[in-house]
Amino acid sequence: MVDFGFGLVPSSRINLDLFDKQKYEELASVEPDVRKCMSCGSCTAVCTAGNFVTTSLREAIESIHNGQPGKALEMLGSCQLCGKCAMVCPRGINTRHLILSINKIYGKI
Amino acid sequence: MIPMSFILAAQAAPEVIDRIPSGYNHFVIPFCVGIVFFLIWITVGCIRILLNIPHSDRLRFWKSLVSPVTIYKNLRDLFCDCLFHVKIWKRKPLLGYMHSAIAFGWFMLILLGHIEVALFVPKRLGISRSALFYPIFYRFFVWMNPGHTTLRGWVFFFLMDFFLLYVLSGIALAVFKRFRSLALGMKHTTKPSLADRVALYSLWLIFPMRLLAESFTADLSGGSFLTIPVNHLWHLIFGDKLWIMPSWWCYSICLGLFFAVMPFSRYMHILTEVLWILLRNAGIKPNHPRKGVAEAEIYACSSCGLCLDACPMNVQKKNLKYSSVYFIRFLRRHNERKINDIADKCLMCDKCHALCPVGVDAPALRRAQRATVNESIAYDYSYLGSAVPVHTATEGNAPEVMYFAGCMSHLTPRIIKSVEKVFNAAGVSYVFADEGGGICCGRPLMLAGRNDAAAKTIAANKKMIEESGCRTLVLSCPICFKIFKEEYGLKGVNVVHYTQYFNELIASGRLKPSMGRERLVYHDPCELGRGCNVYYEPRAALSQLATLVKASKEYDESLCCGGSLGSLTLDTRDRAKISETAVSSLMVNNPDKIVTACPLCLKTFSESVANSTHQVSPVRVVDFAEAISESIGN
Amino acid sequence: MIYEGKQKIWADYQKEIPDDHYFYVRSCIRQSFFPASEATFLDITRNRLGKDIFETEHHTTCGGIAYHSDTIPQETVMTIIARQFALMAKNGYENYVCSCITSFGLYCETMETWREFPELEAKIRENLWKTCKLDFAKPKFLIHASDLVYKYRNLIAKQAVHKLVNVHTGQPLRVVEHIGCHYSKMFPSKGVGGAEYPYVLVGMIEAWGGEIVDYPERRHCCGFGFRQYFIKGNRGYSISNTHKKFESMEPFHPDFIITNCPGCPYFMDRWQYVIAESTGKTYGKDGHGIPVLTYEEVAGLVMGYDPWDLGLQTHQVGVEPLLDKMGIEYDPEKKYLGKGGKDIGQPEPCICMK
Amino acid sequence: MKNNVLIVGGGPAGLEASSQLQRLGYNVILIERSAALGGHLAKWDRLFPSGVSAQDALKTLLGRIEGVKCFTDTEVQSINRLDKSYNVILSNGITVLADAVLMTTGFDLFEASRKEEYGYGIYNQVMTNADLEAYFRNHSDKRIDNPRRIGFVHCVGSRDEKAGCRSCSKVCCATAVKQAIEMKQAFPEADVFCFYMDLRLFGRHYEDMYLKAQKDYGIRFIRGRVAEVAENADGSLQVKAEDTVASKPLKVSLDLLVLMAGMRPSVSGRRVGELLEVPVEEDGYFSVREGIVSGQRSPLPGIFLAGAATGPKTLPDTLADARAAAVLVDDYLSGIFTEAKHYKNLVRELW
Repeated sequence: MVDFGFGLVPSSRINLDLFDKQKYEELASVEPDVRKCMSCGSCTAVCTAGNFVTTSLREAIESIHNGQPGKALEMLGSCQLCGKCAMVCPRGINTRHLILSINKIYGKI
Repeated sequence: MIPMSFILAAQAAPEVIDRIPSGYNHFVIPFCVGIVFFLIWITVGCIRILLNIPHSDRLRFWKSLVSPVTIYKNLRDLFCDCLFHVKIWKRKPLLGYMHSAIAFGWFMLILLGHIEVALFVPKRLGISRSALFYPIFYRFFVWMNPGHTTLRGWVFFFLMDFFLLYVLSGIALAVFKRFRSLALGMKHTTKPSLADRVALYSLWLIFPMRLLAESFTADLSGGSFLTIPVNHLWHLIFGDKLWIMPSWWCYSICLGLFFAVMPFSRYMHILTEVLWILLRNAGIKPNHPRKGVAEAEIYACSSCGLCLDACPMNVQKKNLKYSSVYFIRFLRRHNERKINDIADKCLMCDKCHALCPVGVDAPALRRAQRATVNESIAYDYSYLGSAVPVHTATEGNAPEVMYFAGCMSHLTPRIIKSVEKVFNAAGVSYVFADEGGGICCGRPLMLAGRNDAAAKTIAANKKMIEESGCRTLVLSCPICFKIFKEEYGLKGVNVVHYTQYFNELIASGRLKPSMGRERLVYHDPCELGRGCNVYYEPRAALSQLATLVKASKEYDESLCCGGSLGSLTLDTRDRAKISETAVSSLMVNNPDKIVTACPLCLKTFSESVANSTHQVSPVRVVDFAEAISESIGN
Repeated sequence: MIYEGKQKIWADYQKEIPDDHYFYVRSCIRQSFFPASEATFLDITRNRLGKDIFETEHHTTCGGIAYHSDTIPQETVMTIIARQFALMAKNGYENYVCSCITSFGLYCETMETWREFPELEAKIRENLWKTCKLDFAKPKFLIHASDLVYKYRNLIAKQAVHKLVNVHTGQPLRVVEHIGCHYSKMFPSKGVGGAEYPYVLVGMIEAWGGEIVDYPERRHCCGFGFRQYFIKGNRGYSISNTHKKFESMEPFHPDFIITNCPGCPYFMDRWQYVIAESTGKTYGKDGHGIPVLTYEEVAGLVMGYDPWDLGLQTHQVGVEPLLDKMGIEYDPEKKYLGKGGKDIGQPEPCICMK
Repeated sequence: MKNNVLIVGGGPAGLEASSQLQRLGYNVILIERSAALGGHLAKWDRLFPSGVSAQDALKTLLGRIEGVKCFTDTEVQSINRLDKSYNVILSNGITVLADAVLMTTGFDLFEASRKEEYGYGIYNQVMTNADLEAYFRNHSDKRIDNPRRIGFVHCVGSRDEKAGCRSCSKVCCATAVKQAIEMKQAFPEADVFCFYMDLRLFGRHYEDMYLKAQKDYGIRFIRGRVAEVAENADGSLQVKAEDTVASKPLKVSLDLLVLMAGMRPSVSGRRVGELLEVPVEEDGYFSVREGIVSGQRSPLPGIFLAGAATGPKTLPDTLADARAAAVLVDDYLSGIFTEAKHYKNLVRELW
């Protein structure tokens, strides 16, 4: 192979065709609240860990929908389960269990 | 205590003669099979449990058995918990009577039976001589020497009949309870499993059978106020043809059946409880939801169902299945899916633990269960070091107290404002540890069974506190309070909840609240009351500024607000139902305000009251600090 | 795909193209990379179709590359353009035909800007007089050279020696048409067929017997993008765009690509080589690439020009498989012989691409 | 003497206003350009948010217009303003002397093929909200063959200056959510995506419908306008948008794409408006005398407006508007109109 000093840049595009429906349904069966997010961002705004590192439950849910669960796991690694997000969620999403469930289901190797 | 003179008299003239010289009859076989199976089972079980306990804990256990303090504690607990069921007595006297009648009565029947054998036919207690069954069927094997009955014999006859009647009264209540539980003060009862049913019905039958058998033989082997009249009654009905053998067979079968199914039924608790009390008093904590101590604990559960009424989730019938009794039942059955479901649903309010007659700590088992699933979840807390604020004080000029608000208090700024106002009014020099937002205390992680991760946040916070040089740490959140007190191991730092601290400020005169005309009701937050045993201080402080009225459930009976972080899966609607119930419990005496001392309760109650469609003018929900700060003016 | 739906849109986007007397301006890039294309165009127009097409050596670049690389002020560019237009008028023409899409887009943009801001036009008029002493003029018709070939597609078809048909199977060749972004994306009404479903190249392919491939990324840029190529550090971005197009068209197995822009054939041709050599991936059959041709080259092949006279040897992707399919005879020996049999040298052989 | 009221347009607004005015004792003449009454409602299957049958709703409306003189297949040929009234010649040859004219000319659905990039009429698998309603009614459409992935594009021809419509069409978000749910009911295995810019679910129960769509039907809402549609080799659609919440471009393959065509001012209504010289605003809808306090009066005395003629409205809004217009017509005819001597002064003061 020839090195030209430049090469293909990985695409930043979300490909919804890569969405893993089976895993998502597994997640939705243990925590149906994952479907309820309307991306308001309240969880991100109050996040204790978010004060110090980039993290967002809203974005994690979004990433799973967008077929990028790795990004979600990375984001939720800093979560301390303090529950502030559960308190502020206008849709009453059971955020802590959702976070644990995402970790359990998508963290499986 | 048996007077010496009676013993001597016995030796002089035989009062009791072996009716059956071999000391054996085929009818004892069912009983023997049952009891042998049971004894093997329980011996193997005990050995297994002890083997599964970590070595250090096992050492601790042996030591505790010889330490005078634990010996006393063990004896007291065994008597109070196993035989007399004092805890049930306290809550529901009739239910207490029922349990103690069966437990204590039966215990006494067995004890007295053996004493009787020891006194009258001591040879039958030898190992080779049918010691296994002879004391049980004593009344079958002996013949009373008529005219030689001594006072001693009469006393035994009386006592045996008395305790039999005592047990029978308990059984009668139990049967009645099965059909009309509410009369005995239980709204909900456990659904018995098949083994439970078999054991239950055989238990119910044992004592009537015993009465039948003993009353049939009462004219041969003697009896007292119960068996003799019944014997006469049988003679009146059946003439001289009494069904002696069938009745003893039945009695034996019932006993045998009961012991055979006991290991698979809730009645296993009768003996496991002893082991559990010993282990508990030795201070050994479970580190696995099913192995070691936990095994003793789950088999010590009597499935009495008191936790059903205690559980705040019982406001909805569908959630009854998440009560501790079922959790333990599924732990016994190794039903992994259901175990996890129940473990995750619990609010961890600890009420079932507080009220459990045998002190089974189901919430701790749930945490252990959660740990089996959640402990392995990956995390990255590398940011903690830089996240924790630094409050370094030079020697000698450290502020009086450090105030740690915690995550939740940041969502209820009125608590923080009030706490600061009180500090300022009392002239307390303080440093606000997490003013710009700190990290979590770690308790929510522990509640989710993630102890490793919790240890990381604990270490980070601990470092901050120790470096600050403050000697007193004041917390406004009971969730934080519990973990700071129990897990942080802060040496030389006085960890207090603000209810305690403010009460002290009032007591020492640094804070002078003015008495108002309002009527307040105080809600005991789970983590503060049952969790840390703080009941007195908040009430003492509040009574300095208003009239305290009672809630329908208070102190360790207090109801969870429904907002608890303990539950991982309970959804908002179910939580709202719990909140409603808790609010109505607080509102029974129509207070002007509900006072709580936990940000989570505050938020939950505030929302519940605001969303309530029933109340015309919603009651105000205030925080303890708010109530204090309002009473000290501006 | 509903063909009638497309026809309806094509009907909405027709532009008036004059029949004769054209002023022709060349393309900087095409003159360098595909010089035979412009020569063929002039030859076809003048000699095969008998039209009057005039060109002058006095015209310059339109300034487009500098403009799109943000290195030249707009007024300067407009003055350069005004000078080109003035040259046309000076030579007595009013139909302006340009070879370059960048120029075409820039002319459209400039004329629109003048229409919207007459004061700017007045200023340019003044600049032009000050700098060149030329009278300001605007073309009556602004035409891209491909518009002209489109207009004469049927006349060319009549003179066709070869059709865009696989002579071995009788099936029409599958052709990807790629329109330069600046042809109609900025002003859909200025291009034949509009921006979403441009017809200019489709018309030629249909007239010459081929079949158009409609692949998802057909609207996507070839990857040139001016700055993205000029700075080496950005070339990864340029090639990634091209890669995206090829990945998208691959399942349709096109026989060749027809383009009407200077940059597109160049980049789609050369980047295929780079992709092949750096990742091993080729998009044609059996390790070949997909030939990328200009519309003049395609017209030339159809009309029976010798492939080497059309400059097809200057392409990185070999065109031989295509020539074989079309049944065009060629002498492999003469591939690298220039005018008068002069050896023009051979490129280094490729590792991954045939 | 009974006053004549001419109502132009036999959609829901026209029907409701007719019945109200008839009940108030006026001589109502209702004309409808097409062959049947009911307007767009007649073509719809079910109505948001509760999913009631559109045909039942229409039946109820039609059931109330007894006594109204209805002329279908009839257009306005010419109009002359007399002293107080309007002399209207209809295409069926009848002349009406109308004391008041109510324009309930409604809306046209945006012509989805104008958004060329969505390929309506070009790609096999692209349809509109109206096509889908027709499918729900007839259960047949060759574009729908057990689709596994379905997309809904909100705001097609709405909030789009290039499509000539800057404003929101008000009903498409709720319709999209309703139709998405219905598609999910019809094809439970399908994945359904809604591409929106803002979800405007303002009405009562609309938010519940949205929640239900997410929670019970697993419909995915993606914030971002579809920008480009193309066909894959297998005939499925490749749809490109930006997920503006994630700030990333996005693509997805779909088997069916439903375009939520928005509301445009009715072309034929505009023609009648021109005859009457009723002024229109920049958005193409008729101007009202005063938007807030009497939104059903045109600037011309005796000419009233109701329903989508004055901008996009939901069905309940339209009906309420029609009732309000009836009251204003009555107000005018029983007040200003009867004062023969002072008519002009009164109009000046009170209109």
